[in-house]
Amino acid sequence: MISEMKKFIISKNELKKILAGIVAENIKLIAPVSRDNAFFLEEVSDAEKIAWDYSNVVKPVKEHIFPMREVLLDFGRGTDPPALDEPEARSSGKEKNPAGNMPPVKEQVIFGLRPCDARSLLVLDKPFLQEKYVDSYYKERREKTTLIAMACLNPEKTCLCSSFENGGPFSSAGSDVLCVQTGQDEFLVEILSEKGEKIFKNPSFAQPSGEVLKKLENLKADSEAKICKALKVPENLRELFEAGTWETESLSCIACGICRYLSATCYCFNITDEFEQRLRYWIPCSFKNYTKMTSGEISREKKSARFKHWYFHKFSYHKDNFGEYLCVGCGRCIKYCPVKIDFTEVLGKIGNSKQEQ
Amino acid sequence: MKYAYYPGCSLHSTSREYDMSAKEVSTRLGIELIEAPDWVCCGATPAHVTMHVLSQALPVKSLINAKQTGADTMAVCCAACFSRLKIANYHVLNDPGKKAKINRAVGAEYNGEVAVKHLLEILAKDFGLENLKGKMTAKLDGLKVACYYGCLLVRPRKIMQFDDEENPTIMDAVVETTGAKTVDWPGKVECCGASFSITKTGVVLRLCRDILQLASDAGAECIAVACPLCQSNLDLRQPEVNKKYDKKFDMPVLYFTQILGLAMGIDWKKLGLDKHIVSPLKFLKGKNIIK
Amino acid sequence: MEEKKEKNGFEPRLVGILCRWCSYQGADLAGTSRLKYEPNMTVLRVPCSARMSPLFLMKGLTSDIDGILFSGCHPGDCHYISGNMNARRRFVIFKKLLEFAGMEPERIQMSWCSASEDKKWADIVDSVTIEVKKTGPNNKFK
Amino acid sequence: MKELIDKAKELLKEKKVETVIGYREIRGCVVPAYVDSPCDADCLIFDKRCVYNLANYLKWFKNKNVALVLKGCDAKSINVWLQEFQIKRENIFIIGVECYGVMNEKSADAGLSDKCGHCEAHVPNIYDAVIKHQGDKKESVQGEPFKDIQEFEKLPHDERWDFWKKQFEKCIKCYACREICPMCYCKECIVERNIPQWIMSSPSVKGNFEWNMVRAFHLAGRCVECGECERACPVNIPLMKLNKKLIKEMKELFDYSAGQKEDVKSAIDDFYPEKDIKIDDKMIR
Amino acid sequence: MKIGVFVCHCGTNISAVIDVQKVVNDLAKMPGVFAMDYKFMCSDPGQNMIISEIKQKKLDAVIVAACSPCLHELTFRNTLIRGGLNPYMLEIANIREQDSWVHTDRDKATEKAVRLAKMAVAKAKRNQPLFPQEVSVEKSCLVIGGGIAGIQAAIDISSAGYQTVIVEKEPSIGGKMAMFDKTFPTLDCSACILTPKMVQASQSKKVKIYTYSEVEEIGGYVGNFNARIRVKARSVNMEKCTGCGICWQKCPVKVNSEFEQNLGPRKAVYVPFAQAVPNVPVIDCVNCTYYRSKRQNPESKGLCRICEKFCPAGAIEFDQKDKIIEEKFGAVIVATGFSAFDHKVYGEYGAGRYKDVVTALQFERLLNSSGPTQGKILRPSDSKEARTIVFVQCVGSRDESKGVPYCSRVCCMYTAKQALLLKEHIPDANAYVFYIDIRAAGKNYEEFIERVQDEYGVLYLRGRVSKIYRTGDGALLVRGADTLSGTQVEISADMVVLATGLVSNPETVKLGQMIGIPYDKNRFFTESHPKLAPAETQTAGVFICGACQFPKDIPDSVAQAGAAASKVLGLFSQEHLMLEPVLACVNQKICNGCFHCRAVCPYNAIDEEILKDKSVVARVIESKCHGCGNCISACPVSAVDLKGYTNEQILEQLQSLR
Repeated sequence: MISEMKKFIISKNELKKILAGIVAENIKLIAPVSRDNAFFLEEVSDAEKIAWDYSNVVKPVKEHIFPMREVLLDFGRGTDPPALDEPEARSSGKEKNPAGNMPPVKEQVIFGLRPCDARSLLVLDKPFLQEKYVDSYYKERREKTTLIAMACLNPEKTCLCSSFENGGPFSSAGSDVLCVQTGQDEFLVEILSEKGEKIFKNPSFAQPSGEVLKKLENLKADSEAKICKALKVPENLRELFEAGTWETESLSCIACGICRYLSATCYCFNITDEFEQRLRYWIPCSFKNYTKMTSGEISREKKSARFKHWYFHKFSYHKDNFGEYLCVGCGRCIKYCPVKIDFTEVLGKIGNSKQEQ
Repeated sequence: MKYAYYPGCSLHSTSREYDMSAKEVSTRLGIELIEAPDWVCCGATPAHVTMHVLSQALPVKSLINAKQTGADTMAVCCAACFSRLKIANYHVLNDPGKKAKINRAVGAEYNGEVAVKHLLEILAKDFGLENLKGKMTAKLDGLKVACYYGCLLVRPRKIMQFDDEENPTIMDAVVETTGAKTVDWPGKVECCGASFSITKTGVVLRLCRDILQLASDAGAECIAVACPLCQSNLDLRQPEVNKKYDKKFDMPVLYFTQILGLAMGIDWKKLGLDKHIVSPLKFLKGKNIIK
Repeated sequence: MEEKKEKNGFEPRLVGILCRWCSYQGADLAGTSRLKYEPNMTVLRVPCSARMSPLFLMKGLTSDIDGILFSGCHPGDCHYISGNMNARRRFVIFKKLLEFAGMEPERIQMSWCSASEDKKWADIVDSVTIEVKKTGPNNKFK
Repeated sequence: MKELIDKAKELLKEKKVETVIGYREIRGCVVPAYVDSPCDADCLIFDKRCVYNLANYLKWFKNKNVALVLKGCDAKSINVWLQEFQIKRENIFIIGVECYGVMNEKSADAGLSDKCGHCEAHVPNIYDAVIKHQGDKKESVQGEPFKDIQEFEKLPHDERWDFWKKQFEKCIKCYACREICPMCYCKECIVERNIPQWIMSSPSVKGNFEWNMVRAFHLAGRCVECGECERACPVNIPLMKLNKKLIKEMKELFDYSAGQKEDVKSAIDDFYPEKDIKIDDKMIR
Repeated sequence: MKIGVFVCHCGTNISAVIDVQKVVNDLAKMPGVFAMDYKFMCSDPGQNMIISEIKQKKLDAVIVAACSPCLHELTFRNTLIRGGLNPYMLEIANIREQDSWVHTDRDKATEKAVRLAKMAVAKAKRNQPLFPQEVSVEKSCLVIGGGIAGIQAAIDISSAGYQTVIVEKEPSIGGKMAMFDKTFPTLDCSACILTPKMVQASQSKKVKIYTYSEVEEIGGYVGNFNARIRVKARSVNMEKCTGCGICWQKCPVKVNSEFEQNLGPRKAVYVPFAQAVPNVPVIDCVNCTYYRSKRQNPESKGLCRICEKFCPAGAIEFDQKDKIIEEKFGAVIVATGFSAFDHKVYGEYGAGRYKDVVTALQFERLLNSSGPTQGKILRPSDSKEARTIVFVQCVGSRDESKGVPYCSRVCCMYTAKQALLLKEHIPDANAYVFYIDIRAAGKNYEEFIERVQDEYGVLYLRGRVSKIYRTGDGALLVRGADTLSGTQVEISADMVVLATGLVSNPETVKLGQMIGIPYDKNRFFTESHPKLAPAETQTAGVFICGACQFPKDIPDSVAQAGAAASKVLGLFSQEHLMLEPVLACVNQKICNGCFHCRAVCPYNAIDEEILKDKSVVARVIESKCHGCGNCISACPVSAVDLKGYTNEQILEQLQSLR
């Protein structure tokens, strides 16, 4: 645990200078960048390119810890290096990462992620870092990552992070540093872990005055007031497995992969061998081929079954295995669904259907 | 209808009548022939035997000067000049190597932009046979003409693209607009011996005898030509042919422009009809074409 | 392999997909008449130009091949009646699409070459090689 | 929208169709609606916000008889489906709706989407009933349909490549563009084939390039320009730019536009005798 | 999978340019590949070596890196069969025609050879054993063209007991040979040796002859062709007509006879020549007054009809219609012959303006006793006897500018024969022959030429004729050169005979595209291999013979006809036919039933099939499919695949070049 709560005020330029310092130390800085009026967490070389006025990035932060596409090991026989995106993928050198023969991952600092994303990593740590089955790839990236979260001043109408116990737009759970933009050029920074401390080495910054702390409370209250959506999972969800409403609710779903991929906490993946490499990459359970067995048999063939499975994994099976919902309320699945399905409403409808039986 | 006009050396000397009749007919038809300023000799047949580049540089020199007249086409009457100018243009347009050499010899940039046309092509294609017929005032329908093309006008076919090299008909069509009858005879493109007329006159006599024989066999009363060299061989050498082969040819050899002139009622002195060895005057009076 | 290429100038790796009845025989005839042409193109034999699905074009270009040539019979001479006509239509559409996406047009070519046109085949190979050499290596996906 | 609701009720009462698929409004935004019984047909609406191409839902209603509320551009998809023997005409009842432009969700000012700029199918060309348009019949601005494509074509090819490379880098292979497109009805998409593996399934620049090229090629002569794929893409890849390029080529080269008639061969399978193909012979040696 | 790569030296053809040892070493490095080389892989020891290696090393697939598959694919497939392997587990890398012969740079050629071999290995790894498909053979043969070649082929095939059908465009079979008077070098009368063959063909029960008819469409494949033949209406009932000839004696209309090369007349109802088979006349609808009047106003009864009145057998049927006959055949022999070069393009020979400048065929008709002048050699212009005749060789042959670069092979011989016959008809006539080179390369041909020059005093002048024109007295002045004496020659001749060359039949292109056989730039059909298979074409089951393959004389045509017939008999002797197993097959689990494949299939070899779950999918009709692969490129989900050239194999080949 860090020595004592460290809070201080910092101006935007100083913050940029620190970020530039991180890049100078040859640590990968990942920050929100604006592309075709959408925001993505991408590696940034100079601090100027960082976007500041964004509600949330499209792809959740799990993308940088549990990447969409990861080479587990390479069994090429010295033929031409296969065309890959990460040029240094092929380890010609001696040092190898613990799991396969891939090169070790670079240190990285993720700046500007939202508290809900930071919390999502806590949720993901449970399945990935269980004592019995530790995912070494995830573990290596997780340890080498420092999270600098930016508190949400105006959450969107699809956000529901406050319906979770350590949730909320200003929650500091999961992040190493929490910044709050208290003024036009004034940030209240709060160090929450040694990793965070390593970033902000010389605390020569001013301590927050009482008046700043009061402004913090007001911002926090306003922000929480803006959240209008709440999650209400019916307790007897398990009995409602056979409910007919699943059928009607799933009619307008087109079974694409958006809600699965953009959910901050969905972590299903597939492993294949391509071009003399073993690859791990995300795969959504909404696809028909997700449950395709070697015999060609597909267990969850009907769209409604696949639709229903997503709810049960998030709000029933995961709760039984790890004691919490597999959701942090980032609201991306509501915001980006092409046919605007809102899972809170669906859960509500499923809950009411019990009364009719 | 404005053309730069390239007379060539023979039209200013031995075959002046071709030049006179051509100018008369053209002005009467409204075709403006502006003599190309300080045109030079086209090199005729001897040049390309001695020095290839020279034989093409000479015509190009005249073509460049022709540009000053403002016309984009050069009109030519003499078959030899027509052939030399056309061949020079062909090499400039199709052979970059030769073009470079020619431009270096001439000392100016020429890319074959001036087109070369024979007076026959201008009358038949640009002016049009119908309009030509309209211009004919006196009908020469008693006259039987054998049109003699010679070789330089029609050959080599790939370059000249003048008419069918075996059986040309363009002069026949032009002459027929005057109402005269043209005979179909096999000697149209036979060789007349050209410049052997000076060195080996015997050859010219034998060849001209054949041509005259074929023409008279076909029932022709006179021969129409478009080349001063053919005219001089057939006309100048006709008495010697009669003497050597005791023939009694009396076949006047006229330029097609003279025949056109007669049909347009131009006075025969202006057409230079008195400059022929075999005088056509008696024959034409007989046909009461001229008084 | 990499350095060798750069050292003595870029040697493009080309693939020729030839229809068995016309173009392949034309290429053989070029052999029997001992014509000489560039050695960069490796020939792949398929029954008809219709067999060349444009997807081979895409898969070829994404696996470090610098240029692909489809060659079939002249219109009307196809051994399978209309194979070359369908192949042409698919090829033209896919080439316009790839060009739109930024692929250099010289990398994807099609030609008609009949069984007796050996000289034409040699010229095709030479000109394709020169063109691709001019456009440089296909490192779009490196 | 009374006329639409009456029509739906009439169809459901006479049991002509099992369900009517239309649009309804909940919590302020329009979603697809499934109406089984006449009583809850009142929720059906049609206005500027009804962007979905409901023909897409026929994928899950293949041999059931169904009524569909279809705009002009969506109805063209039915023509292509009939052309490719996917449904029987008598199974579906098309409630055609006269439409003068729908909203573009992604643009800030929610103006008309650019497909409506040059729309010439205000009234669908295939329907069983037509619902007249209430509001002002503002004739959509007849913009030059392919102006942006022509400008993009003028760019040098490496600039074009950089543009597309950046776009394809964003693609996360969620296949929303495939699932929302009515033309992608295949039982097993070519992406999921691994013997032979045409397209790398993992999201890499090469895999995404291959996927987008194949998807666009499969729409040559079939895409009816409903714009759904671009709307559904979470990372805003301008997919319609690729499709419009192909629509322009099919129009220019083969004078063929998708979804006009259902009994004609689709352009990619057909070929004309030499004379009227405008293929630039420079493309073939 | 164990693969054997056998690299051939082909003597020095390959090893001269390619470092074969390096190729073997590179290939041997690949996993599961055994490589070796040998001087002559296609020779018997070479093949036996392959067989022993297969057995010894238990190979699963064989790669032969040698010459083109078109040459030895079959030989090596048989080797595999003898070695106990499925013949389709063979792949051939063409490192001779497309590598060593066309490249000079040694290491680049070797590198290419390695690439070609690796590509073949990549394909072989995914080869499946294929079993040729058995198909029944229709035991009847279609012969297109009734000239000597067609007749000879039909006789040979029918004598072996198989049904044959001859389709001839003209009213009678006999072709161009029927027009000849005598044949060289034996000078036996052409009709005397042709007519027995024609009669033999017409009387044979196994030969059916359709004259005055054309083949409209041929579909199907070897062993199962189906042809549609249009028998044009002759307006004469074939059964009733006895050939008595009253009708064409009485017919008032006289027209130029094509058979007599427009030298003599024929009637509107006519038989081309006396010994015509079938000896049944044809009414020429264009010139017959009855049909002309019918065309003016269809309702009228029509004029003339004299032939109908006088016909004792009542065989004239004016309202006879064209008949369409559909028949199945196992093989097709194309014997459409040649046509004479149109000499009008030669301006220097008068461009057809002079009547007395005749073609060789016209002169042949003049010589012929049944010809228009009953064998007397008269000038067509004023029918006076021609005492001085000049023969001009190579008219429309060996002349690049007229688009006929080849030598027509037969003109020198028939000109010598015609000159000889002229001297026999008119002993004191003088004959001159302007020639470039005398081509007399057949049996007794050279001796025949010597005899014509010495015994009959025909004067051979080596040089070309520069001009022919009519002089005043009506004679033709022929001006040429005699290069041997170095002088110009002028001959005043009564008649000039142009030895016109042989060009292809005008319908070759249409027929070639209908059957699917290629033709070369001179529009002669292309044989499958110029030396080893002159009578076959690339399309299985279609054979060619006679002048339609290239100009040739009668002995060669008859020999080639025999060759074609023997190939057909070889085909008919098999009970079943082995069809190439390279066919498409549909993976019906993936097929969406969109039928893009059926839309592009040129042979509509795809039809519908309803699966258990009531979904409609495509199915390939194996017998109709030719294995072109069009459907595979058209299928969006590549549910169809072509055995032998599967998608996976081609992709693997592309990948092997990385």
